[in-house]
Amino acid sequence: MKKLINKPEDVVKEALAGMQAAHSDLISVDIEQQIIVRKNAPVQGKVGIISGGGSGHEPMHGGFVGFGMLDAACPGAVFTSPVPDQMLAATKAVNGGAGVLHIVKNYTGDVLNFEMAAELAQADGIDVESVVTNDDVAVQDSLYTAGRRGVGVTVLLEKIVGALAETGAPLSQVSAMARKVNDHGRSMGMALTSCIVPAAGKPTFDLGEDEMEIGIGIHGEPGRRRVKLASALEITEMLTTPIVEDMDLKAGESVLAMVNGMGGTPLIELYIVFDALHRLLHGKRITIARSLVGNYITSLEMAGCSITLVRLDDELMKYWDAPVHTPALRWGM
Amino acid sequence: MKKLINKPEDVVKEALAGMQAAHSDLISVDIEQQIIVRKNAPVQGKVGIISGGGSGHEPMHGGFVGFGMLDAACPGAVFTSPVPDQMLAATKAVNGGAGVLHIVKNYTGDVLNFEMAAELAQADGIDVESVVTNDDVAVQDSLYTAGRRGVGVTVLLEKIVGALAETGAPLSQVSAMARKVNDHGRSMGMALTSCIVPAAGKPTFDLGEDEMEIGIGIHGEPGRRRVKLASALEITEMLTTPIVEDMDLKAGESVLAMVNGMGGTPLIELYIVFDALHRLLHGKRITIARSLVGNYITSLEMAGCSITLVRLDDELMKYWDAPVHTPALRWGM
Amino acid sequence: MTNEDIMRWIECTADVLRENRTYLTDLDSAIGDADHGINMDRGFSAIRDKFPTMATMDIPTRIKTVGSTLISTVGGAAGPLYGTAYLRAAGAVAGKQELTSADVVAMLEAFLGGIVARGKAQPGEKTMVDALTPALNAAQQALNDGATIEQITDRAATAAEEGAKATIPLLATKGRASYLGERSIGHQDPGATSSSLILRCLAETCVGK
Amino acid sequence: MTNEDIMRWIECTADVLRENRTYLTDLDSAIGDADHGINMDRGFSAIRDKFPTMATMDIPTRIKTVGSTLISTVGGAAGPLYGTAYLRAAGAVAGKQELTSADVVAMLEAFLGGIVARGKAQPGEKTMVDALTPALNAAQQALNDGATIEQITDRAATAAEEGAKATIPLLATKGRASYLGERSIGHQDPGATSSSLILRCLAETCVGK
Ligand SMILES: Nc1ncnc2c1ncn2[C@@H]1O[C@H](COP(=O)(O)OP(=O)(O)O)[C@@H](O)[C@H]1O
Ligand SMILES: Nc1ncnc2c1ncn2[C@@H]1O[C@H](COP(=O)(O)OP(=O)(O)O)[C@@H](O)[C@H]1O
Ligand SMILES: [Mg+2]
Ligand SMILES: [Mg+2]
Ligand SMILES: [Mg+2]
Ligand SMILES: [Mg+2]
Repeated sequence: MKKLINKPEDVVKEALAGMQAAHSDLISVDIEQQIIVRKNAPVQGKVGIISGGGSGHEPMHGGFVGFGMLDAACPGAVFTSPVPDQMLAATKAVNGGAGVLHIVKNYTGDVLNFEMAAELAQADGIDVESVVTNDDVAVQDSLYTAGRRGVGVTVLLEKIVGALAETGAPLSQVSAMARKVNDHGRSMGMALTSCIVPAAGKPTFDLGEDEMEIGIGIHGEPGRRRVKLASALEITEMLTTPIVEDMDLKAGESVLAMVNGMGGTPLIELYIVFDALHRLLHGKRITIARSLVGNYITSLEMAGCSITLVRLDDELMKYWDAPVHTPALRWGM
Repeated sequence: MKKLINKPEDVVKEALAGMQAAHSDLISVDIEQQIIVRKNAPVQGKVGIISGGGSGHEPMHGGFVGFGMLDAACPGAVFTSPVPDQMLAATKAVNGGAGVLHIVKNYTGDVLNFEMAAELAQADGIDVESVVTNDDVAVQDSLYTAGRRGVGVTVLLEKIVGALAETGAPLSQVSAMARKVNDHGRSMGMALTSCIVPAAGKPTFDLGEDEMEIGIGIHGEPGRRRVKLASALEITEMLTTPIVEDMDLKAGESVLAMVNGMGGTPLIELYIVFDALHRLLHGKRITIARSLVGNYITSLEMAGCSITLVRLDDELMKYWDAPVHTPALRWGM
Repeated sequence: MTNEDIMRWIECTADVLRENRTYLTDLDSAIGDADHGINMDRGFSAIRDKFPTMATMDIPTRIKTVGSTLISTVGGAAGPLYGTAYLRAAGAVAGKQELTSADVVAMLEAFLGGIVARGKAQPGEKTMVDALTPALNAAQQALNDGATIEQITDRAATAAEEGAKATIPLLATKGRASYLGERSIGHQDPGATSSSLILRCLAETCVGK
Repeated sequence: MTNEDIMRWIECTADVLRENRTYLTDLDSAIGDADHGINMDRGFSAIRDKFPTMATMDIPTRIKTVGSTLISTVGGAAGPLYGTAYLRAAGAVAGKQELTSADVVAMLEAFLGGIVARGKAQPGEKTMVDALTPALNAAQQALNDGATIEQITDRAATAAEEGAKATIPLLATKGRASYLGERSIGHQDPGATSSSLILRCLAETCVGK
């Protein structure tokens, strides 16, 4: 296992200490409890927004704590959802009297732990609403299964909803906006390589030199199918077509597009995929009105990428463009 | 070779097309000539600043074109310095009457090509000064050799010098500032893995599962020595000690610190290195007053990191903090 | 079962999950995210740290401590599921100083009930439920047949082990493995496996009773 | 050498550098950045594209076109170095319709002179200069000895090949290989090798002259 780490069991805490040291102007990190809180929390009268999930997806979520996005993030062990204690402490820390929104990615562990935390917080008299993201079109949605995973849309949703919360909008409106963004967005990902969970010490799966996995999530898990390596154009097509079809995107519509790296893929390749995506959507007369290209929701050192599209209207565009100031996303201030 | 690319020979041009599509608000890309120019260039009365080098180091340099940083960047083939034609065209495109600064990383190819370009531009009546960065302490400096390589300091220098140029400072002052930043900064890097030049199709070097290279540059070349894999703390120490000694950093001083990923290393590991660096410098009573943690000057998909320190004074801090708006660095606007 | 037996069951579970840390993680690599063994070991290591303070606790408090510690330290799907299971198990033996055979079966029923209440999985979805459901059935059958507590827990553990094995051909529809669709077939479920290990510890604690 | 010979030399060089693209890149992998073969092939491919327009050029213009195309398309260290070499070589044969033995040696001298003027390398620094310096010496010696143009260019090429081989034990102090310090020892310099290939083409063009 080749990693810039000390002991596997110290990975999360030391990375948190590094975040604290690098971004002490923006965040306060409780390294013991594993909670990253916005510096000036709680903001009185503002809905508090928290999210959380396993570590290994950096910059998500800790990198999105700050003005115009999250009020707190709860990182769990690598690829393991955090525990209710963290979420409860974070909820209390960011409650400015206007209630707290939990943004939960749809994985059994995340959902169950956030569910317990929300129950505990409500028992403490805090108004909590939860929104579960489930944008991964690689997974068939069904009432009888765990349903679709929450992936890339989570990042874009946290930005948009965070901007709305800064306006002082009430919890019901903030959570409605979160559901809207989730409904408006879809994602799909692929892997060129596996990744190594530090405590496991070996790759989660083996992949031949000429193979790739299509339809992966963000936990180093194998995808829906293993296929022969293909060109960036073909891969972009494999990821984008199911998204466009599921969203029923029509000529003339505008989207916010994210080409996201899984952690081990260099930016030069992500721009090649963005070029392919741009050409493909251009051919369908779909406009990329806003975009993000980079590593935003990762799977440790996995090589690969995911594509996320969110159908834009004026309202979403306005909150997307609003100022944000976090370790990983910053504009307008 | 597992990469998100189409044909190896199209890598640079397609990545440029992707950059153009993603950042058309900030930059204009001449894909044929391979030049990335700031949208509103030339800015009348402002010193134009251009840089360039091989591709494969993204976001450097193209990602640093915009307000408060570069006016143009010339990307060459992967790991190959650009040609004088590109640099000359870029120089002409950004000359707003106040002359043009060439920021050149100290590699024979970069130096020779920029030298030819500067001669051609001067022959055309454009005032050109060149500053060569050479901050890599892994390489012994000497009058009789190619000298030290230009690496991480280049990024920080482009930001600081770009901010000064926005104030309308004359060319002599802008180039003096570039020399000052170069004198104030040092870097060193290491690799956990090699990388694959797309046109070569195989790793530049082979490295055992328990080995690493110390003292690498940014072109996938082997380093000064090959040693057994070590912990993040030990690695940080191996990179930082030579820098601190070469700079003769003393207790009580302040630095701008960059922990830079080589392209394939995830952010969680870079924060662990930053934590180690922070603890190490804290022990020497050296303050990290400003910092950057992320992928800024990369070597394709190489796993590894580099550390750069720049001794800060009020002047450098002021220009570091000044607003910048480029694809890869943005704050204050 | 005495209060000491309960403590030995918990100690055995902590040891066995540590021994099977890699095995459970490998199972989770195939159809999950390679952390189930790490998660369970983290939780039971935290419980091990509490052994000194647990020394003076009664049966329900001991079991409740296991549950709340799992909830606070495991995370993932397994944390809330097993945490709720132990909490409900503790509730089922409230006030008891010693457990009869019927108490142990009632505890098992509550344990499974907690997992179903949290996770909403049916038998056949390739989860812990597929080990615990046949285990509870076997235990209830054995109790009705007048078997000893040793026999009851042994049959429950054996049924759990068979149930875990029987998850191999199943298509997962709950948990992370469900994302794999058809590719989840052919692999044993890690959670069902850890459930069978927990029950085997219970049986070993009851040997000779 | 006639104007047609010069064209055949250039064509041969383009072919040979393409054939040795991987070999030169492999040499550059060991002590550089794995691009020398790719760079040279990119440059001479651009020259190949100009063959139709070069058909009507005279000797100096043809050689000058090679130089300026290399400068415009190769980049890296090799682009300006070889570009300047060819430009100076063209200057050395200005006005000539055909090259005598002495002209060819003068051209070689200017070629090397261009590389030294640009790169400031001394012999023994593990660069192109270590192939071209012995080549020039051998050519001058052969010219003084009254050898044929075939012999002159053959001896120059042989000396260049030996010079390239002799870079193996050298410690690099110029170019990218110098960053490796002691580790540069034991590897053949890619630029010296491409220089020897260019001179072998020259010799092959002069076979029978
Ligand atoms: N809804 C559910 N009901 C019962 N058990 C479940 C459910 N979802 C998942 N599981 C169990 O949890 C196990 C995985 O636990 P673990 O790997 O620790 O959590 P995670 O999936 O969050 O990484 C699965 O093997 C399965 O047995
Ligand atoms: N100062 C110099 N003088 C002469 N030749 C040099 C000098 N520096 C480098 N070279 C030659 O250039 C070759 C490398 O060329 P190439 O790989 O194309 O460029 P780069 O080093 O920029 O990648 C070296 O093998 C060496 O022979
Ligand atoms: Mg997990
Ligand atoms: Mg090069
Ligand atoms: Mg798991
Ligand atoms: Mg090279």
